[in-house]
Amino acid sequence: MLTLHDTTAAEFRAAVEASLGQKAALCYQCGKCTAGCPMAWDMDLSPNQVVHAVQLGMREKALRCKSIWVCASCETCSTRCPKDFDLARTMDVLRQMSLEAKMACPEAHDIIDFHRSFLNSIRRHGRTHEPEFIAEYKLRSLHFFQDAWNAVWMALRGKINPLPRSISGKAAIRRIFDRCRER
Amino acid sequence: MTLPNQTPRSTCTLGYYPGCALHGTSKEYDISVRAVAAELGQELREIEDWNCCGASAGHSTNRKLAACLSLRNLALARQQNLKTVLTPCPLCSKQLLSAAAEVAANPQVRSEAEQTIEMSFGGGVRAINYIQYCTDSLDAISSRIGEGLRGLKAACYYGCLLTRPPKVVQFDDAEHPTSMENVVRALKGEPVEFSCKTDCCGGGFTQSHPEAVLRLSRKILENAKAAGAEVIAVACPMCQVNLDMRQAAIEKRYGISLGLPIVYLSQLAGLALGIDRKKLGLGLHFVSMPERGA
Amino acid sequence: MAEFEPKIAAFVCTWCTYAGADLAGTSRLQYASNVRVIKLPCTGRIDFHFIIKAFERGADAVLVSGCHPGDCHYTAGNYHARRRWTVFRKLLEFAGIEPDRVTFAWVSAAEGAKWASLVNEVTEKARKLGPFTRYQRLNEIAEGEAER
Amino acid sequence: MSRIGVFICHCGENIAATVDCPRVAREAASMPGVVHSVDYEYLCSDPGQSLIKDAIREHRLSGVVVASCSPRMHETTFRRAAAEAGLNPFRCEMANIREQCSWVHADREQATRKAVDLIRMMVHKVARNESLCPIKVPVNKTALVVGGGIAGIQAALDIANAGHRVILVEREPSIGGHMAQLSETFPTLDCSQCILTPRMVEAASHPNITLHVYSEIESLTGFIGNFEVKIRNKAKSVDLGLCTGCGACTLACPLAGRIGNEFDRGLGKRGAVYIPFPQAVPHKPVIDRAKCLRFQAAQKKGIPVQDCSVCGKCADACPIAPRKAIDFSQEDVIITEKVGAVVIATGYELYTGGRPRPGDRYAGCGEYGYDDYPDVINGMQFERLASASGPTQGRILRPSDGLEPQTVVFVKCVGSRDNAKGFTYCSKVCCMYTAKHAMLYRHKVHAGRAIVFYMDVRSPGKGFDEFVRRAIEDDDACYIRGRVSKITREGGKLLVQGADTLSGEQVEVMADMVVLATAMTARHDADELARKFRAAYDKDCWLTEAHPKLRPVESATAGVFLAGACQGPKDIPDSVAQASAAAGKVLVLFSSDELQREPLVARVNRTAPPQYSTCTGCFACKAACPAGAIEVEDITDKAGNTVKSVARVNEGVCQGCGTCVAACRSGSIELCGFTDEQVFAQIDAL
Amino acid sequence: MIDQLRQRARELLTTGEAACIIGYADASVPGKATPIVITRAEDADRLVFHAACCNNLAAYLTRPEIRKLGTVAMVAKPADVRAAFVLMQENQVRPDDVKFIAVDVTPAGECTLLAQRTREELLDYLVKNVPPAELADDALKDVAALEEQKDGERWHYWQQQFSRCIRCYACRQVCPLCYCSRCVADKNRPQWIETSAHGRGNLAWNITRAFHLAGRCVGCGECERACPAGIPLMKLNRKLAKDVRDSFGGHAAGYAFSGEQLFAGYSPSDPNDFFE
Repeated sequence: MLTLHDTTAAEFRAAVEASLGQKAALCYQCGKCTAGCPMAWDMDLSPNQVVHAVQLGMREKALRCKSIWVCASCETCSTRCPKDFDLARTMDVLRQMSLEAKMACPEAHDIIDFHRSFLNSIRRHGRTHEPEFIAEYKLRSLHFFQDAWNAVWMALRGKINPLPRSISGKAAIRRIFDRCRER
Repeated sequence: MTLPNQTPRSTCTLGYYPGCALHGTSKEYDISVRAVAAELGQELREIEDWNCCGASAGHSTNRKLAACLSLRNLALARQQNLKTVLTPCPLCSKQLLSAAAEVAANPQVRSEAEQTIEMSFGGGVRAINYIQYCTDSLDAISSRIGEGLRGLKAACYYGCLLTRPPKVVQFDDAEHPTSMENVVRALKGEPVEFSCKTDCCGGGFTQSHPEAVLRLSRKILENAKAAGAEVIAVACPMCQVNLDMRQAAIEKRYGISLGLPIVYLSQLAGLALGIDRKKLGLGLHFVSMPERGA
Repeated sequence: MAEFEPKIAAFVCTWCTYAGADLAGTSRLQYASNVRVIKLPCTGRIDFHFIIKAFERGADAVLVSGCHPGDCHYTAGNYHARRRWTVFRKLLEFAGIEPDRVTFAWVSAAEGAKWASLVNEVTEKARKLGPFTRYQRLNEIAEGEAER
Repeated sequence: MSRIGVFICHCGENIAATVDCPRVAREAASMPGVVHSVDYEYLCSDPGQSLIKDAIREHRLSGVVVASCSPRMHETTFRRAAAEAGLNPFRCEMANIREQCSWVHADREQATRKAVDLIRMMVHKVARNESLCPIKVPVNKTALVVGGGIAGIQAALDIANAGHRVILVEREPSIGGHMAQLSETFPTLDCSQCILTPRMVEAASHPNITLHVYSEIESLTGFIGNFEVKIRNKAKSVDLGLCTGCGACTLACPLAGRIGNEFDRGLGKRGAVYIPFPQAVPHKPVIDRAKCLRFQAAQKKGIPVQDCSVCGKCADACPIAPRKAIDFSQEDVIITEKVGAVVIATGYELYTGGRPRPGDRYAGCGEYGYDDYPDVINGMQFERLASASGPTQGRILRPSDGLEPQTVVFVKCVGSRDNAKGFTYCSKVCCMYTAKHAMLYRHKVHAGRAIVFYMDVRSPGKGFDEFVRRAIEDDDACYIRGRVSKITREGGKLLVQGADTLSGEQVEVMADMVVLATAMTARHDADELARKFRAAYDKDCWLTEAHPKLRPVESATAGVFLAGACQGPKDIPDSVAQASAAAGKVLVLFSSDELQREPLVARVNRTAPPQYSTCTGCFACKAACPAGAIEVEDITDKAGNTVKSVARVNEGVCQGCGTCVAACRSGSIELCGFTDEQVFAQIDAL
Repeated sequence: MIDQLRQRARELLTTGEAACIIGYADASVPGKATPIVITRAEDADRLVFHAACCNNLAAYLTRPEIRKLGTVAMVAKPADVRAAFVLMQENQVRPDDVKFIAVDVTPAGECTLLAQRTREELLDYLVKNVPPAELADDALKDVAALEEQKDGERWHYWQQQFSRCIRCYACRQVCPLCYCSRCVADKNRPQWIETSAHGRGNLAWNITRAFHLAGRCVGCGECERACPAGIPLMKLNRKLAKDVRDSFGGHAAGYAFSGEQLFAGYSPSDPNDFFE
């Protein structure tokens, strides 16, 4: 059951609005975001329901849902929203909160693992290095053989650099990572 | 909507931010962009020591990090006195633009970010995508092409981030863009209307959610095919990879046959300008583009 | 010492700016309380002597505001006013009166928010400039110290 | 020595909450000339007003300052009260300590000090107020009605039937407006034209109504009771006097059936010479010069059209002899009329549903494909399809291939309630006409499916909600709660991507036709028009009423009234009601031969004997006066020869802006109610 | 030259074209000249014209006693002609009531009698040959110099100047365009300008005088010459002349004898940049 008399709901909503820079109340639940969302078929909450969860401060629902991870950041919702509500950005905000709260939806671990591997690669070299982060991703996600052939094919055509090319400013990059991650 | 800056820039040197994809899995995009620039006598100066923009992984999990990574690239460009930076990858360019917008809008965010990246950024750097680049160089291009693409039927596919979010990228009509068609027309190709030109192909989910890619890319491929396209023209490495690398899987999964080459706008421009196919990396696609009778 | 609270005289037209100020009120927009509004039918009525008098009577800044060009209730009063101010403000500046002491603005009946921010802005400018004693005490100060 | 009374209003808590009213009253008591000072709960209330009246009598007050809300709110109220107590109303002034003090300042101390200052300034002013008596000006009892839609027709008829002359101006070739385009009307489903056309005819044939179709307003000058309007009769290229409306020319035109007909919203076709629609009033054709072969040829050659030999089939076909009714050489005519009152009933425009045209005030909903797919139409186009006199004789056939659509999707709120791409407001009528459309469609295509995407259903009004329920319950219209995101073409059909927010599901519909319930918008030139009439308009260019509640049909300019959708989205009954209300206001104005005007006018100060007038006769004032109220007065000596010429103000014409006063170097003109003495006094009290 | 001038004056009086001649005569002080009004042909020989003839004689056109005489002819330097034109524009003199004996001083300093007689001819002459003196580049140098300074410095400068003003109104008296029968400065109830020679009143008066002449001053310099306190009044006049020229399509006063007065009209395209 949804209880609105305590403050936790309001706090969550306020927190989201703070990092979003917009009021959740802007959304009048017309559903245009859901209507146009290319990933809605794979979501547990439809995009407008995600906003609704924020509006009513349903923290659990908003941070544990799969939808925020399935979102492809295609920006269709924000582009067509008649109220200029930035839902795509809201998804970013919720994803970050969800990770920080360790509430990320288990079903979405592949996507999250990929993000992690990808960022780690950048943290190390300043740029991504496919073989490395793909390998790390495969270890995390256990999808060892996915795209094995494609990888070989690409490698043959020199599309995959065997060795990482680090940038000279990689130390700076690492500091950027650390500063941005410290709470 | 009109394009921000219509003045042909082909003569002056242009900043260049290839991004990771163009240095790896999409190197043919890089190759062809450089080839075309060379043909047009346009110097591209790569931002020295640029870093990755963080891509979706960045903004999805840590907006501040994403902003700072892009801000560093901007600051470098400013230091190296590159006012306009050609950024072929739409995701990279969107990240640059939104980072610039964010710090411009909020001085406090800016000072924080500047401390984080240990550099200051006074603004004054503009990222342009590859279609803008072509549009600006149209005169130079059309003056150089003879038969061009000889009426090649191309479906112009923009994907998500070339036109979205409109407030940030401020490029063409978000729902009904036409600038890539104009370029293809100038290359003497024949753009075909199809309704999926701004749909999503699955973007960053190539690895992490292939199911989505299959499902979304299928609609685009089928739609373009039905519209009578011989090739799909793209200006985004992610779109290219999804539509190209996953095409076989899509045909298999849904029992359809497509065989649609997915080529970069830069490659089409190269062909139209009569540059050799090899120099354009046209051999580097899963679905290769057939030679057309010379 | 408490922050200096400037006294500001505003000469506004009934139809646009005064109505806009009312709108700011009905919308409960909060703004600085330093402005004293003198309501006139039209900016065309505003004689440059009003501004001189206001300074003589201790105003630290003056605000002149009316309908946007083309929207004058009397069709052209604001145009006539604008032509006069174009030159008069330069004369004041030439005489050594800081331009920021006199502000001109178009505020329509619908621009309550603009009025609110305008008042704040004018008040801020006046605060920065400090009291206009230089003018107010003209008669007392012997020539020579006129410049304090 | 003046005896001034100061009255401070608490306005309940509105003022008292932030302004210390008793303290203000105490401080006011010590101001120069103040003999009486009190604060009170509600001064505008009856006891409040009596309080003032009694004080005036008891203390023999020579001036009154009421410190309360904005004078724009209650100045008339308190001046009337003062008058009732025998004080000249113009000796009563208001200090605005609510809108411009208590409501905008939180700090009690500051607000209170400001209130005291504002009152002191008014006290100083009032001490110098004079008794003024109202000016009487004659009323010209002819009304101008701009716009020949249902609102204009209604207003014109009401005024004309009361026995007054009406000049009705319509920009199109026929009166009737949007209502003439509608098929049936909600909630009764009676035929729109059946109820409208009789009124159109009545208006056109009414002895008191002068009708100008295909005409526009050039300018309006003057003031209440005494306006002068210039009307441009656009060249119709047809002599309406001779023309019998037989229509032979329209058939003869080589372009007949080749030009999209505005009346049918492009679904029907017309020629270059055309009668807009069968029931048009007047039932006479006009030549569309932008399209006519002859005019175009003449323009290309740069010769006068009468010397051009191209085409001319319409003239050949015209049976009128000896002189043809077709008159190529006709030119625009400007006519001038004197009127006492104006009713603006210029109506609205309908957002097409597509991308914006240059100069439009919105971004438009490109994702719905209105510009790209012929089978995506807007509500007005559906009305034309459903209309028995429409291009399809009332059969619902889709534009692309003329087939009967089996599935029709209706999308509500297209452009309405859309901050991003359209307009923030609700267009008010779409919910009802969409229900009507679904109903009509189901009545005409029994097997058809009507699917309506909605956000809310707004149906307040007599029988309105019942009507919507009927569409849903009896006529099986399928209502889906959600907006549509995009419409694309798949094969011969339209793929509508929507959502059902109640289930959180995406919804896809393969439709044969899509009807967009697009927003009602202000006319594209509404702002320009408003300026011509000195009427105010809001951010969306709807004309604004003098007071949202108490003066709903009056514009900001005295004598100019508003009727119908020019003031905001309205349905037919609302428009008609407002039109009659506006007519009523006009009739009140016409009920007396002269009206009293506030005597706040300019006055050239004249010291007797006149030859010593301080006016130098430079007539800067005359050139500066926007109203043209300054006249030249020659002052003669006994012998009768002119000594000097000085300025004189025509009180009837003067609008009281005071521009002349500031233009006068010798300070020889005063503006009553805003004299230099009064303003200086206010400044002194700063 | 002087003989031609006297000759012209004589014929104007004898033919009755003019009831009187406003001109210059030698003053009691050697080398100085003084205005003179003659009504008899034989007095024409008293007329002189040389470098010392500085007064702007247009000032006399609006004097009641002169008006009484009817049609007048005036010895007019370009500035005087321009002033007369402004007076015509402002309905102060009927164009036909004024005849011109137009004179000019060549760059070489030689006095000449102009052939032009009608106002049309003279207007044409002015437009072609006589650029507005008050707008000459070197004349505007000191204005520019003062504009360069800080507000405080300008304020200080003008206070020192105005503080010397004794409110004798000589500037007003000699100005051909200060023709008001009752100047605002003399208006009480309400008092517009403090009359005592104090800082406030002096500032108010000098600003008023300058602004009332904006777009009208013909730059004859009489005010400054007449000022016993030596206040650089022309600096104010030139400043305004410059601003008017720059703001309103190059307007200069006295180059038209009919049409709308600058500050009685407006243009929708007037400067708007200083409005918020």
